[in-house]
Amino acid sequence: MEAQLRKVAPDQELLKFYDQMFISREFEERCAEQYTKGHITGFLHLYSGQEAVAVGATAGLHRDDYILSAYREHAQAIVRGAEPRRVMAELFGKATGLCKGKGGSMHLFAPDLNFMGGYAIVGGQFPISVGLAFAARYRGEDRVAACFFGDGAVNQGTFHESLNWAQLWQLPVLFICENNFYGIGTEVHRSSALASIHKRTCGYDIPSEKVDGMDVIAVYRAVKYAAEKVRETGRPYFIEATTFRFRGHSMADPGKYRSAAENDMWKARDPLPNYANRLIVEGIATRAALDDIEARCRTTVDEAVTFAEESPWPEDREIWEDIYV
Amino acid sequence: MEAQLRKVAPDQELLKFYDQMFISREFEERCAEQYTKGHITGFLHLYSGQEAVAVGATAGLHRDDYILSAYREHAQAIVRGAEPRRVMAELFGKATGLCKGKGGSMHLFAPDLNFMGGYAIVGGQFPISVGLAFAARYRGEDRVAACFFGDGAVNQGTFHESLNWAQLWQLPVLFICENNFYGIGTEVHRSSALASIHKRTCGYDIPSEKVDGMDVIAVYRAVKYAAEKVRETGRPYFIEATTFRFRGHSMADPGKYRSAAENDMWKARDPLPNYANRLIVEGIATRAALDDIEARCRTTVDEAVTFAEESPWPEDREIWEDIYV
Amino acid sequence: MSEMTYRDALNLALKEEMRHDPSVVVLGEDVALYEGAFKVTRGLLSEFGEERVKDTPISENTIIGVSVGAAMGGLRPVAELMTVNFALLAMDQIVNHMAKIRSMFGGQTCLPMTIRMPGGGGSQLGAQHSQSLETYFMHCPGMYVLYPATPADAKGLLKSAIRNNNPVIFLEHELLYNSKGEVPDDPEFLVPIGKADVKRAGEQVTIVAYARMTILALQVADELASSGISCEVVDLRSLTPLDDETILTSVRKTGRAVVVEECWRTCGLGAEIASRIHEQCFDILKAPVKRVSGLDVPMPYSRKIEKLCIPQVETITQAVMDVMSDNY
Amino acid sequence: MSEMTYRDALNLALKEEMRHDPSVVVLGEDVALYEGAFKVTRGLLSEFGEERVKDTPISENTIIGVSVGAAMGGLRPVAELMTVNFALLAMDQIVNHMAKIRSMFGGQTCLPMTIRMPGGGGSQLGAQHSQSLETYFMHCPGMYVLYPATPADAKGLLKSAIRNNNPVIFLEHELLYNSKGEVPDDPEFLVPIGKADVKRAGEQVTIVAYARMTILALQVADELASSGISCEVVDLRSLTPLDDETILTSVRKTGRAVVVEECWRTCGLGAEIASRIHEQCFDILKAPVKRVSGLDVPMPYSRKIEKLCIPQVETITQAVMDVMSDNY
Ligand SMILES: Cc1ncc(C[n+]2csc(CCOP(=O)(O)OP(=O)(O)O)c2C)c(N)n1
Ligand SMILES: Cc1ncc(C[n+]2csc(CCOP(=O)(O)OP(=O)(O)O)c2C)c(N)n1
Ligand SMILES: [Mg+2]
Ligand SMILES: [Mg+2]
Repeated sequence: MEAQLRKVAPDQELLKFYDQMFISREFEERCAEQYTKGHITGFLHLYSGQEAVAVGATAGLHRDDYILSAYREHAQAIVRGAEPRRVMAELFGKATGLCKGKGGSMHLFAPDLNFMGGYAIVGGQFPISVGLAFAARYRGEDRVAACFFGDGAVNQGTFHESLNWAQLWQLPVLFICENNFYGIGTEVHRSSALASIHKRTCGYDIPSEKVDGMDVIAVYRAVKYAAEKVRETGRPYFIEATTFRFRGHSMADPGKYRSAAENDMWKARDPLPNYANRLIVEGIATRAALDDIEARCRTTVDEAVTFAEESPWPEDREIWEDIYV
Repeated sequence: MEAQLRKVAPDQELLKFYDQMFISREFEERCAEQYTKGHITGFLHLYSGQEAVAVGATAGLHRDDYILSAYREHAQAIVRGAEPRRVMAELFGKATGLCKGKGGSMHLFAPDLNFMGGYAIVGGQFPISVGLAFAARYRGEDRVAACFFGDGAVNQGTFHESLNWAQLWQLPVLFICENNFYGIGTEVHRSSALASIHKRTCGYDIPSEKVDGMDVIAVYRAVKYAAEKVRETGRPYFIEATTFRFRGHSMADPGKYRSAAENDMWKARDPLPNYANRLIVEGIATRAALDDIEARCRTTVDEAVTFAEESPWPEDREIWEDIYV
Repeated sequence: MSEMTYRDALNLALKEEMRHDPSVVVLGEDVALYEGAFKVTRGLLSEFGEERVKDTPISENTIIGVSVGAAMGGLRPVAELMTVNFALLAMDQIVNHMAKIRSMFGGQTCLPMTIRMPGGGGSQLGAQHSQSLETYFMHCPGMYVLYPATPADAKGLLKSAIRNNNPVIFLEHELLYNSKGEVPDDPEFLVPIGKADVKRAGEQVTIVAYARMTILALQVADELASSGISCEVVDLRSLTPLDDETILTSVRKTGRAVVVEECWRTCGLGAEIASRIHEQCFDILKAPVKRVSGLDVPMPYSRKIEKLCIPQVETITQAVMDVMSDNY
Repeated sequence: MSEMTYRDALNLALKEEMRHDPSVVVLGEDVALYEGAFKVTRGLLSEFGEERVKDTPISENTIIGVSVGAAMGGLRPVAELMTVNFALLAMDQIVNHMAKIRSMFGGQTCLPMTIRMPGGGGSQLGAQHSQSLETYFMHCPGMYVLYPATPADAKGLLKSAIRNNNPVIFLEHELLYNSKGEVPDDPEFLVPIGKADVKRAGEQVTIVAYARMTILALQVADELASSGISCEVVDLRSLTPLDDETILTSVRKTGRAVVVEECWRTCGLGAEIASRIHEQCFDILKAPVKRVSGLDVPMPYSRKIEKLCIPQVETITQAVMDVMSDNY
């Protein structure tokens, strides 16, 4: 049985979830369009379909908690508070981008928001998350380091080394696996001997659970609980959120390895319309109110594109800046 | 209850176990002496105390099965059939050494015996073992790849990657952890979140068991059973053999991090006198027969030292040989 | 001869060698079902089946380690690392193991294996995905390092690599995959390892280059020809072993040299080549060897500034002009 | 001034900096209870406690990654990799992460961290434990690389490294740990990063060296002085940034140079230094720069042949004589 929404969070918060999921989707779809136009280049990995994870999880964390992710991280940055226009400008490679145009789609970073980076080496963020958690504990800060990663990343050596380390040193790391069942074209059971990913923590004595990553409320509650556990015990915790990316791995991938039936099944579980429906059914919002939210999101993203288009390119001398202090 | 020896193996075999354990011990103790004299240089990691593992495990394998190990591998090579004198010559850096003096103590290799190397990078042998198992299966050979490693090695990324891979590809790898409770000066519970090492395979669905590594018969039976399982299922298996090294990590280590009580407790479990006793009690050998074996082993090792001393150094031109085919 | 792309030439080489020798197996992330991130392994799974064309977990160090073991066990593995950047996760198996095993075991085994890796910058992939790591491989003895510039060399070198009994690092440039050229049809067409190729003969200055830099160098040579400057373009093809003879013969003829490298300048392979030339041709050099290099910076994402960090036709041209105007 | 070993000088630097700044933490395999494989961290655990001096699992890539995260989170970690050979397991975190993070995130963070690594050959440890990987670190932009030759430099450079806000690779030579020298007592004694040191002034030929090679070069200079050859010995100390000015000033004075490197010759740092000299001093060079290098081979174990693979006093002497007899 699903919990009643009003028992979970105040209306304000519940609406914010929708707002954040919607802007995430809208942002990604506009990125796709801008990529097709040639305004965004390089690799572009979109998050469409997985919004409930970023939104639910971020809501379950404190603002001081660190967030780290991989290269499919636009939504995570925006939901944490990064301005969509500065994210878009980054994707355009403009000087006004979040990282001055030096990072691009895969390397968003906003330390003022405790968003500690998008990393493009699969598994690279594991030990860095552990290190941030260590620093936090050493300095007596009340912070959890939330480390997002995909199902493909769990077979990297750093996964193992970092889980062992986090538990051994008793560090406040919350591992959040976004299991969208594919690492590029490889389905999880073809890369992992134990395809039920949350069970892989048994070798480290790290408690873990699986949650429906298409349900923002389920993710929110699981992460809130887990982050509290981490804070309380000072030890790591592991969440596997099952989800699906509606697009290919990146813009270069037509996604032929997935069947129409599989896509349809997941499409029917799209976190946005389903959650919208629930908001309406439980009387938290009218359709009109949601339309309003959607319209505002669209405007924000429109403005982000305009901002990115109109922003200046980095100066040539920038290539020598920001390497050494 | 311990099994009666005669139910486990023929007398001949039972005596060979003692012979092999004794020559292993004798060899190592003479290495220590030669190191002190400056005839052996570099790092020297001795196996004294762990003999029951190499001897029991090797007996449990087929001759065609591959064996790989780390840098504490003299006994493993000798028990597999390497001539002690060629091993000693290798340690002396002589041209007659197993690897022409190019490998040294940490890099013994004897492909004719399917002894596929000592490796000095902790964890380096994991993926190589998996690769050998893959080749064997691909070529339709009836071989198991037995991969020996220490308790310290289980926190390397390659451990995780290789266990997952072996199970995923269903390869005949037998993982044998020689848990001597220390990686240099670090006790296992200070390096592993889950100190009961054989339990760490749960994340890969690999069956595992723990065995008393001070009891050659227990190791033999466990490995024999495991190797048969691997052959039967074509899948990996994992054995943790608990044991103890009687010396420091290497000749440079006085081993101050272990208490006298701990050392004494393990010394009392020395696999050699205990097994000798059992052979006598169960009427398989007289003390005199064992004395005979010991004398023969001593002679062999004496001869090995003489051989090594008298052997020529490698020619200077050897530095350019054996790099490319 | 058939015209085909660099990608298709590589693909054909793989197919021919798999047909030729049943001990050749291909493994890597997404090489089978997905047919490779850059589609170099297209059609392999359907022709050779899943015992010979194998998808792997994302475990780079183990991909190489498994290949090492498989080679030691009698196979001829061809591993793909999805890009060269991920070789940094496998340096332990590449440098500590693959390159040393034959030697440290006294020549008792050999490792007939090839590691294919697409690499190079210029596609706005940011610092972690735009590296040119050829020098890392060249610096380490115990393996060969190849890096073709043209479809014909791509095919002929990859076939030689797979047949060779030593470990071979086989680099492919991501921006060359779609480039086209004539490729011999003969399935026994092999390009020898260790032989540079004079891709254009000239008199006044030698440009030493490799991979995509060769293509740019040829363009520069073309353009400068019309200004009356005659450039000889030496395409290294094989970085290890390096073909000193071809390089030095050319420089002894021209008396001037420019080395073009895509990798970082400091301690890049250009310094090695320049040093060899200075050491061997000091007496006849009319000017010091000039290096045109990737800049010593983590690659920025923005295309506006990314291109400043990679040698371009303009920067190479400038270097040639500079070296032509030097006179000692 | 006090006389002490290179090991003790490093140990003192660690202690002083830990006293000086509570955000300095030391981590690595066996650095705490065991006090380090080479005993450089002796006494740290007892003085600073287990929150600041931390033993780690054998997980090199994660040792560096945790240090990166800790540095980003406000600490000043000093990681020890037991030997430089194991850095090959951590190249991903070193090259893909540590060296790039500041730049790829647009300068929004910095990583004040130091990685200490003992290295070098000559102890009969075989191919996997005898490497000199300094060139790998020099080739990658985004971090500093230091390698002291004397106890005083060891102390002063390590202190500078720890205080610096950039990532620093700090190399230590295993065969120098027991070497002795005078070390300033002042706890504010720092050796600047990026400054080479003329360890011996001379007139006729410049020997550029670093770490243990500097010690050999000084011996060579001593011996040759009695044969009337006056050598200037430039000790690099800092490999990144490289102090071009000191090197070039010396060569402009002497007109001849020998570069001594312990690492593999091909694409070793010697080629870089030789190239810079050839490029900048071509007009005044009396002979091409000569390199004395580690041989391009996996290190053999046997001491009889191991020593042939590492520069020795004799080989350096020969190179100096050769360069002195060249005349252009
Ligand atoms: C070390 C490394 N190996 C390979 C790649 C290429 N690569 C990029 S994404 C990816 C798949 C990752 O899958 P997953 O972790 O499930 O994340 P998802 O893309 O599904 O979000 C691969 C193999 C990489 N970036 N880094
Ligand atoms: C990758 C790597 N890291 C560190 C070392 C240094 N080292 C050599 S042995 C050792 C401890 C290994 O312990 P364990 O696996 O338990 O084996 P044991 O020595 O007990 O047989 C360490 C850290 C190494 N050789 N390789
Ligand atoms: Mg996935
Ligand atoms: Mg141990």
